[in-house]
Amino acid sequence: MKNKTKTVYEAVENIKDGAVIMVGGFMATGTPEIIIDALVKKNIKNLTVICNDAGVPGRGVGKLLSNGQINTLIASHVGLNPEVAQRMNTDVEEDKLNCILIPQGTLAERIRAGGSGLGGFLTPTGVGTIVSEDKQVITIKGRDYLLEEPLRADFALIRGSVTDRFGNTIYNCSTRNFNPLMAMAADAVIVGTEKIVEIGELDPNFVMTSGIFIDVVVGGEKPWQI
Amino acid sequence: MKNKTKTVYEAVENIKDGAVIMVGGFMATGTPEIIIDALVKKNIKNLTVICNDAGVPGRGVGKLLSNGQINTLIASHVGLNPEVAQRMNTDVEEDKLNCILIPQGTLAERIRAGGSGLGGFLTPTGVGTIVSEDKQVITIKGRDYLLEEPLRADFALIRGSVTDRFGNTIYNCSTRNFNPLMAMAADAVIVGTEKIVEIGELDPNFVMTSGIFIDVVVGGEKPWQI
Amino acid sequence: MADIKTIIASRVAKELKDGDVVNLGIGLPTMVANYIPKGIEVIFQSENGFVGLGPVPDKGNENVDIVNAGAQYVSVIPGAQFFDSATSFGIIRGKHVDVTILGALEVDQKGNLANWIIPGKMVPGMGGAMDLVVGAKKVIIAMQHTQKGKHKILKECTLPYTALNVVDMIITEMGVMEITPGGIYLKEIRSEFTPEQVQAATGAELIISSDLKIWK
Amino acid sequence: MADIKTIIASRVAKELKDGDVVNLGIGLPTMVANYIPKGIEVIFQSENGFVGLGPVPDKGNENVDIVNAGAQYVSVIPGAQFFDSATSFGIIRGKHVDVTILGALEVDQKGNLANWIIPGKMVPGMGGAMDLVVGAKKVIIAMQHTQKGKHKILKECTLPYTALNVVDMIITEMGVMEITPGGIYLKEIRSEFTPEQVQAATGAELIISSDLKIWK
Repeated sequence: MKNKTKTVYEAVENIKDGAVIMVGGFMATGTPEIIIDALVKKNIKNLTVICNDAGVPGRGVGKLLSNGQINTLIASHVGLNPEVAQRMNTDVEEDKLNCILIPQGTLAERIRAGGSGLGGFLTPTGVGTIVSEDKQVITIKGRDYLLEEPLRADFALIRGSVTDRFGNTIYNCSTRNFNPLMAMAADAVIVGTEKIVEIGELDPNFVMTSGIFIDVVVGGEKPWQI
Repeated sequence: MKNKTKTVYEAVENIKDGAVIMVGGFMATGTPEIIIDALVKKNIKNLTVICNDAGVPGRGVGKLLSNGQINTLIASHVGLNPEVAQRMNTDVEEDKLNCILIPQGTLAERIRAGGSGLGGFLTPTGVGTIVSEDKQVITIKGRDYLLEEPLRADFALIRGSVTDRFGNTIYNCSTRNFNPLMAMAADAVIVGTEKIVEIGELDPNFVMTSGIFIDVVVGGEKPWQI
Repeated sequence: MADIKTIIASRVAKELKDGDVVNLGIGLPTMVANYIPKGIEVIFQSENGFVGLGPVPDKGNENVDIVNAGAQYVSVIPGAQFFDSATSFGIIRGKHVDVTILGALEVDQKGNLANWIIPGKMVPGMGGAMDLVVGAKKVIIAMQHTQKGKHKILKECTLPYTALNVVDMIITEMGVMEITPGGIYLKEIRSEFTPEQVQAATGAELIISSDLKIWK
Repeated sequence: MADIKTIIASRVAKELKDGDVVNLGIGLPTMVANYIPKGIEVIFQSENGFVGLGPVPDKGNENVDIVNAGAQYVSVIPGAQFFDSATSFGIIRGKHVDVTILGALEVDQKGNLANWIIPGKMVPGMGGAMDLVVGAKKVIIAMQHTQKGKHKILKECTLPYTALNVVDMIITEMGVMEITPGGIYLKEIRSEFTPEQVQAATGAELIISSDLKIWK
């Protein structure tokens, strides 16, 4: 199997202005900081970012937001990053953030559907709420469900704890969250990882994301310093 | 966390005539033989069995079939067990098997939906074929999909390789298949396992089925003897 | 005297049964974990990806890879399991969580809940709340009875809904209420209050139990 | 001379590109693994739950927990991963399999496929075939050109469909055909046969390439 390790600058080479990017992590736990840093340095603009949340100022997706690189944010919760509200309400038209909120379970399942070739799914979540606006309601055995469609991206940036050179990845503890789902739902997938090992070192029973989904492996992720 | 270990006879105590039972395994690899054996001994009848296939004569679900205990079989492939065709075509009315065939990916996803509170999902699989009969076709972005509904059971019989006393389970290699899906999709779940360990012995990163889904743990599964 | 949050959290904890899988919302609900009755074992689910959530570790002993849904460093107990977000919400929507405990901006007599948005003012997002209240077997709202004197328990919610017909029970510093098809049933009252006081603090008509228990 | 199955399997193998993720059907398609060209690395997916399928182990060295979709004992190569059936078919439907190679009872000029049932006669079930042909990026049918002289490549399938408009290529002992919007395009012919012989063995009109390659 191929060695996919590259430098972080090679890894982000093809990501351009206007790209749709999924970023793993939950409040930045499980977000690949080195890849985010490379995007900040590259300073590409008008990104659509799909992430559970807006990270924290100075951490995760929060860095892209602070740097004015995000045009549209698709997330489930943005309350812990005060910059989101500022940017949603700014009068400066070019700084204005378009924020689309999706229930967390629906967001996860839409990404899974996008990676799994499903045309959508029926969820009871959001029935009778704002979330149901413009959505088809389908009744199965007397219960109403919303028809939710799949979500895909041009790129997925995910964070591994241990990754082999082919891209097979293991996530430690609660860093897993959206990472394995996003790894299947984008045209190109870059994993930033803490530890790179040789192909064959990982037990195939315990690999959480197969290298078949991964395009580039970048080392150098560090545990977050409290 | 509770110790859920029981004898196999206690485990199957509540399974009665007419029960709907999911059985893990793929051509019997990953099927809990000791639980099947207990059901054969108990000789309950008119079972609806949901399993990927019909096992093999003398192995897995094949034993229940040979013993005339299955009334309806819901599976994706039955060609490797010749008894299925015999029982489907028998003239003895009471021996007649009702066999419902479902594409394997759709079967897996329907069970997952049943365990995950989804009302259904849209799959491209089966469009334009016999499988689409009586099913709603929904067009998303110009592509046709079948609306498939969730599948649940009264009992799920699954097979673990290593299980702690609470029910946390790890499956070895290709024994995993339908087991983790079925563990979430039945009212009562019994795991037959090769090795029972104490709670806390399994690494929470690598547990594949949480004990929260498991009602009874039974030890004594043996590797299949070739 | 204990503060109001402690009073509410400790009363909520009494609703939990041995073996329950429980999800706690951010804030007051998180405190419920500190008051689980002796002899009762409860397993906490954290929607960001695990069951078997344990106590907050001492400073300096944090595992930075283990955070709860409020982004606090936490720990796991023996027998825990980590999983991805799709599995986590499969567990939640699939009725594998016995009880979810969360706060509310408003609850109404039909069990409708509003707790995620104040249009034009506060738009934090719904996070996992919409899935949790739709999926959990039992939904308990743990909150102060009023917001600076303003009613939060109403005939009909005025804020955008989180979900319809989902709330089973409301526990406040004044009492314990159940949502029934007939309306809000006051089951238990704290000894400091009279039924009239609770009714006055409530924006919907209460059905007062003929067997009203006093909560001391 | 090599037998017909070997001829077909070794020709199919030449269609695989370095790095392809490939799923092989039971029977003849399984043999393709034996003829992967030097310098080409292919990763095999087994729909019962893994990528990185390796060779059949020697007798006595079987791991009874590793079987392929035909229930044979197999092995895995370094870099493999095991997963559950929902993930496996997520991989398949989600276009993560580059090529699926399988047999057919009938294929027609629209790329429709029938390979899972002969009503009243053989009802083995579709297994994973319906998902595989709908989900894989490329579908190659590897089969003998006729069934005891009876046409299998047709204007229109007579047996119940496995899927519609899915077949990209048909490889038989006579030649290599592509399904195009205009019909079946004979791209390559085995040196033993003339275009007229291939046409006679085919139940649909072939478009003969003006640049017909000879396959030796």
